[in-house]
Amino acid sequence: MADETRTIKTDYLARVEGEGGMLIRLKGNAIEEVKLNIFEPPRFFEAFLRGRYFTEAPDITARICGICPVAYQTAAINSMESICGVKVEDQIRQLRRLLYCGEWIESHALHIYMLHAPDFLGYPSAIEIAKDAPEVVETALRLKKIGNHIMTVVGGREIHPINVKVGGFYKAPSKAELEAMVPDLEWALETSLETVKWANTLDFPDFEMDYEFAALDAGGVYPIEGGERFVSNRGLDIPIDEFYEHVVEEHVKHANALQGHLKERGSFLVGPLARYALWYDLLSDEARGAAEGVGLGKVVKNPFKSIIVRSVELVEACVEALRIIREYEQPAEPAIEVKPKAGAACGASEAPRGTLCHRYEIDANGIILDATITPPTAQNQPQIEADLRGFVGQFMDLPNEELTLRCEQAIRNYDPCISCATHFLTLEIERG
Amino acid sequence: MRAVLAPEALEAIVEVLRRRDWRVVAPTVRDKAIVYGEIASAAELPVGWKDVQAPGSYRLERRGDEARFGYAVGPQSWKRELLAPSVRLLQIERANGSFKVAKKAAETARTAFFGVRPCEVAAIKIQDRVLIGGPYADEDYLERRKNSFIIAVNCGEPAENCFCASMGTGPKAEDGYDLVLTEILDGSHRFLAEAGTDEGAELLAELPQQPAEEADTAAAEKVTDTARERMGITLDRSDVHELLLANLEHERYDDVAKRCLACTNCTLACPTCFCTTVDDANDLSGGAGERIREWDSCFTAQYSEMHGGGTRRSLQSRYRQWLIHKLATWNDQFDTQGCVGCGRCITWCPVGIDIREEVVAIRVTQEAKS
Amino acid sequence: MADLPTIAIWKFSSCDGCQLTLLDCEDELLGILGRVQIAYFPEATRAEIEGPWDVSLVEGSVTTPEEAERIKEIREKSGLVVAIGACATAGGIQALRNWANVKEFASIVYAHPEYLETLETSTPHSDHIDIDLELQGCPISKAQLVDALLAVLSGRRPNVPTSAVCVECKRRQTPCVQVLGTPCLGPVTQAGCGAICPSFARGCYGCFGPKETPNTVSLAKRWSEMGASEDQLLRAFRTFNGYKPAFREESARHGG
Amino acid sequence: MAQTLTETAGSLEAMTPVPYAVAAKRQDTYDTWTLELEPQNGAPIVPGPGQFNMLYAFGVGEVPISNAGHFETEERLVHTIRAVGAVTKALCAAEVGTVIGVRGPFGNTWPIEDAKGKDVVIVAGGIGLPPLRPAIYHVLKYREDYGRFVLLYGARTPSDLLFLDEVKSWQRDYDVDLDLTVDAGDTDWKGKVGLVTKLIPPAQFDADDARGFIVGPEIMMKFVAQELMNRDLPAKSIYVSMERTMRCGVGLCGHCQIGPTLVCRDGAVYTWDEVENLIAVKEL
Ligand SMILES: Cc1cc2nc3c(=O)[nH]c(=O)nc-3n(C[C@H](O)[C@H](O)[C@H](O)COP(=O)(O)OP(=O)(O)OC[C@H]3O[C@@H](n4cnc5c(N)ncnc54)[C@H](O)[C@@H]3O)c2cc1C
Ligand code: SF4
Ligand code: SF4
Ligand code: SF4
Repeated sequence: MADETRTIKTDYLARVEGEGGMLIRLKGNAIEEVKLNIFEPPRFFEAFLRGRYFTEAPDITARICGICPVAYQTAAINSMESICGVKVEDQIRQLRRLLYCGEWIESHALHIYMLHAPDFLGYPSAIEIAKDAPEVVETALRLKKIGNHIMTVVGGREIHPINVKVGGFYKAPSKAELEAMVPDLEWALETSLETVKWANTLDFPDFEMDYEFAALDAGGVYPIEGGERFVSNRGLDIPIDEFYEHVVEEHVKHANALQGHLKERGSFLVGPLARYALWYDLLSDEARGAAEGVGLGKVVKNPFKSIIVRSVELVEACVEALRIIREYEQPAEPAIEVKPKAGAACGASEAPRGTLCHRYEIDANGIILDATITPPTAQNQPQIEADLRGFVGQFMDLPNEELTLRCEQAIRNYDPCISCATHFLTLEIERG
Repeated sequence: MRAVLAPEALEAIVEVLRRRDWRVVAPTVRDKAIVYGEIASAAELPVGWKDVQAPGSYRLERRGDEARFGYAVGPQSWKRELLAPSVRLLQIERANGSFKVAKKAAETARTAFFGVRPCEVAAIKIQDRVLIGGPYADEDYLERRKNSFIIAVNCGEPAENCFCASMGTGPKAEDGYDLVLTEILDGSHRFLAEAGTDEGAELLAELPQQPAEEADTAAAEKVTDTARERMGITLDRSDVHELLLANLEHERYDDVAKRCLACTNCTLACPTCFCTTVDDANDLSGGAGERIREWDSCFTAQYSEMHGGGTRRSLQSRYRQWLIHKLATWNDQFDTQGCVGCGRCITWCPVGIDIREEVVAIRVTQEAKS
Repeated sequence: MADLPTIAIWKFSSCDGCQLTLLDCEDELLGILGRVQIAYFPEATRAEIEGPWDVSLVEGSVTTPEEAERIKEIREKSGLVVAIGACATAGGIQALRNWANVKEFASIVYAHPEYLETLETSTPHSDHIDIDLELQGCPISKAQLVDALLAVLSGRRPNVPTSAVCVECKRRQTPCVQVLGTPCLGPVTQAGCGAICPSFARGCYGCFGPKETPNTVSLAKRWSEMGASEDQLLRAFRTFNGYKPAFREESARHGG
Repeated sequence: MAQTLTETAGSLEAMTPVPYAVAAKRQDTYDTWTLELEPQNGAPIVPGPGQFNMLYAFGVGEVPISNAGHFETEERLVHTIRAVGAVTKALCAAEVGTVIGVRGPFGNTWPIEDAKGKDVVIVAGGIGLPPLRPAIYHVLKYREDYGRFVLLYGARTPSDLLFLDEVKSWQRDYDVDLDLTVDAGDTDWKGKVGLVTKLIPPAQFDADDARGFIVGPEIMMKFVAQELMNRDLPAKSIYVSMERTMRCGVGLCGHCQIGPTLVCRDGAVYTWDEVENLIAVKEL
């Protein structure tokens, strides 16, 4: 037994977005190799963004990921508006946040109930859950639909919304259109509160990691549609423009994605666990109350419990959506005109999976000269591998099949978005 | 019955109609254009707006007065209320080995069309002829039509692309309405109102009014006369039937095919074009089917598709189908003209193709030949 | 259960948005699951049923040697192959590489391009195999997807219009934005989305790809008259469906 | 105004399919089936010769199909359908007992009364025979009222020829000048090979006093009509049945226009003189 070589392997990870696999090689009790393979083919977004017009970035980068297009659109817009030196009025910003809440609701509901829950409940997928407990899937679908509906009303459609532009929106929804969503959102809020309780009843392996949590600092509100600084619990606190001076990326052989590290300390974690740990105090009363209600604590270090944290964020997104609708006044103009200005800047937003950073350089005619995009999954990838190492080290005794499942689950904890992960870049970093 | 109304009386029209459970649909400004929509008050009319139209172009501008109807026709027509863009014709359910057909519940909302232009009144009459005047009638259209009330407004301000005078359909409505208004802006802003039906007279009787003097009638007459003169005759329809049928393979169709996008806008904006398609669909359980009827257009390839290929594949043939139908074969088919000269197909063509110019181009070579 | 037709959902180079469309059919999903067996759908399930499959939905374009092989296998083992989305039917946004040097592209993005295995081009599946049905769109329309599945299951012809976006624009009674002054690709773009962009006061940007017989030359001429530059025209036609012949040819007319 | 509208309006019933059950079914060729349909409730539709019905396959769609049976006595509707697309495939796949929807009868008829006392020349191509069958039945039933009866039938291949046994029995029992041909024969085919137009020059009929009925692809009808005219049969005496896409069948949807005419309402039967110039125009 001692020197026997075991391979824990999943060729094609299911219930994650994009194409990846996992390989863990053990020799006796020693871990020889842990790899999150990313074979999602590269699509070269950063390369073909060069030469495009700056206003096209939100529409083009949306196509990096069908699950979190709003995250891409918003990060691109934040960057472009920063370069061109414009600040949109609060009403527009709130509308963006509302759109983004829609994406959070959709994405979190999908992940909690349909991608992650099957692991805990012992099913291959929500399809099988639907046979035994259709109400669970129906709840998920209804929540998802409400999130999608927000994106449709504000953004035009749920996948690759069309209404988002540098400077604002093409058309601002009327107050009545938004108010029509209130009853659904109230239901969604109730249901998210239940979701937190339900998630808390799941069975979690006893496993904790000591993470460096990183997320945007949105200046007094829970970070969603943007933030001026990038901060961590270990003292990272930088303006977003300095993102690439601290996050370095490496191209490893087993991944068509680049892995992000903090220059200072190595792997770090972005996403719900990080946002929650850093900004717990900024959560709404409802969301905090829900967390307290299940005794969640202010910091969650067990990645398997991310499903509870995601549920808390689901509550937060519903509360925020309702608040924004309540306070909404249709802006006189849906957008301000943005004239291109030569320059470069970073822009970021909090995708459901974590901080997403874009950096563009454009010329005076608005032509993109350079683009760099760092999605959350790329930042988390080294941490996912670290989790796997830690997890396998602790649960080595499990039979192969169960260990494989558990390792897959450990990856799904992150709701990794592999399509996203395959696009980001290095050029500047190497230079820097 | 005839009377003079002050501009404020328009509010009374809306009030009375709504009190009697009519849904009032009227021109109103939305999305930078004058569209037709339900209104709750006459204040929602495009007060003081005019439209500046050119082939493929439409802009709203302020007029500088308080005219309620100081614009011509916009992107929509009353077809949207009568021959609705999409209608579920049938709901079909399987029932023990057979099936049951439930017709769509007929539209019951009684709708008053407030602000129907003479060319549009003419267009409705044409669609009546086509859709309910033959041996078979379109039930949905008939229901909606029965539930409609028409308040026409004669034209004083034709747009650049209007040619109703050429087509004999305007700028003054002769019949086909319940009530007709003429807006008079010569110093004292007022409306001459004339009832066309008993229902129209009933409505008029309820409105605050002054008796119509001869001067009012003359002023109203002048409004439409001036409009007619301004338009002139830009499409000679006397011989257009023969002209087009004698030139089915005219080279002008090659020329227009270079410009035409086959986008269908002209046909769908046109108040008389009536082509529809049906889609049969079924549901997930396999137990129910439905039949949806939607606006269609002779400009699409699928319109004329048969198994093994389409009848009209080239853009030439599609434009020709439309042109000859509008101005010639419509008369053969329905014994009524197909075009009312509203100009929508010209304004709302994204590349500004002008039906009048195409006819002229064909006519020119014809004249050269003969 | 065993008799239900099997459906496999395949991913190639893509953003996953089109397969997500299936999960976004919230009202219909459970109904669909009652009519078919999901044989392969990694985005949603670990479970797998071996081929042959009655229907394969393929998302994404072909950008690697492995993908070029895999689609042939899928074709062999599938009754019907339905290509979904702009990537699968036109090469997608990533087909922008087809006008560039891929090695250069790779070196812009990756420190070690030699680790990558990628083709010079991003191509639609129809360049590799026979396709039974194409649903255009970036992303595809939910309604079209459900309709197509139902049609396939019941032997009906899918209601996929090949006409212009304008048809839907007019049916929903949106005043034409192009006539109001905003350039719009609707007249050359295939219907299916429901004419979303014009209803948001925005010109269509062609995400559903070319319609049948698209007169791009005439539309481009009109855009120029409206003030569009050659660059703008090139980019307009060379985006999500830029590699579809009609758009490809038009973009070439404006340089590049 | 509303009242006057109701008074002038035409029939409203034409748009609702009536359920008919498949009472019998026969496969005619590899891709063609004949269905006999019985009404599920109410009196049966009795279409005239040359008329068509709109047949609806549940949840799949609706298509125009000609009446192919006896039209006077028959209780059942008879339709012969070639499976070419989704709806025709679904109809052809309908088993005995399956209920399908029927609207009709629509369109005009072959001028069988007008042809009385005259020679009748019928020329059919492939699936063009069924729409002519009601007219054929009529002439056969009242055989003595008509002069010569020439039936010329061609198909692409021998396996495309419909109702061959029945056709031959007509020849045997009713004094029909029958001539058959196929575009391409096979080893078993002993008959003529070539286009159906070739059968016209030798046919025996009195051009001054004859009626010609033709059904087939448009191009075939064109050449056949030409040949008949070459035999001095006037264009006014030649009848053809036209085919266009149809959605409603009753002149409301616009699809079946050919220039000045609507096929569903004014046809499908036309004199050659009415359509010759229209067909001559490409893509009209
Ligand atoms: C008056 C008339 C009588 C007919 N009689 C017969 C007959 O007796 N037997 C027979 O087998 N066929 C007949 N046809 C042809 C038959 O209607 C078509 O084969 C059928 O419509 C094809 O539909 P599909 O859905 O099977 O094929 P698809 O190719 O899937 O049809 C596509 C669509 O195009 C339309 N379409 C396609 N081809 C035609 C066509 N030729 N005519 C009209 N619409 C078409 C259909 O409405 C359908 O929705 C007749 C056609 C007409 C107009
Ligand atoms: S053809 Fe043109 S001008 Fe004539 S009625 Fe139609 S849209 Fe108006
Ligand atoms: S807005 Fe665009 S899609 Fe709509 S009708 Fe105009 S050109 Fe066509
Ligand atoms: S209008 Fe055009 S760009 Fe917009 S969603 Fe539709 S097809 Fe796509």
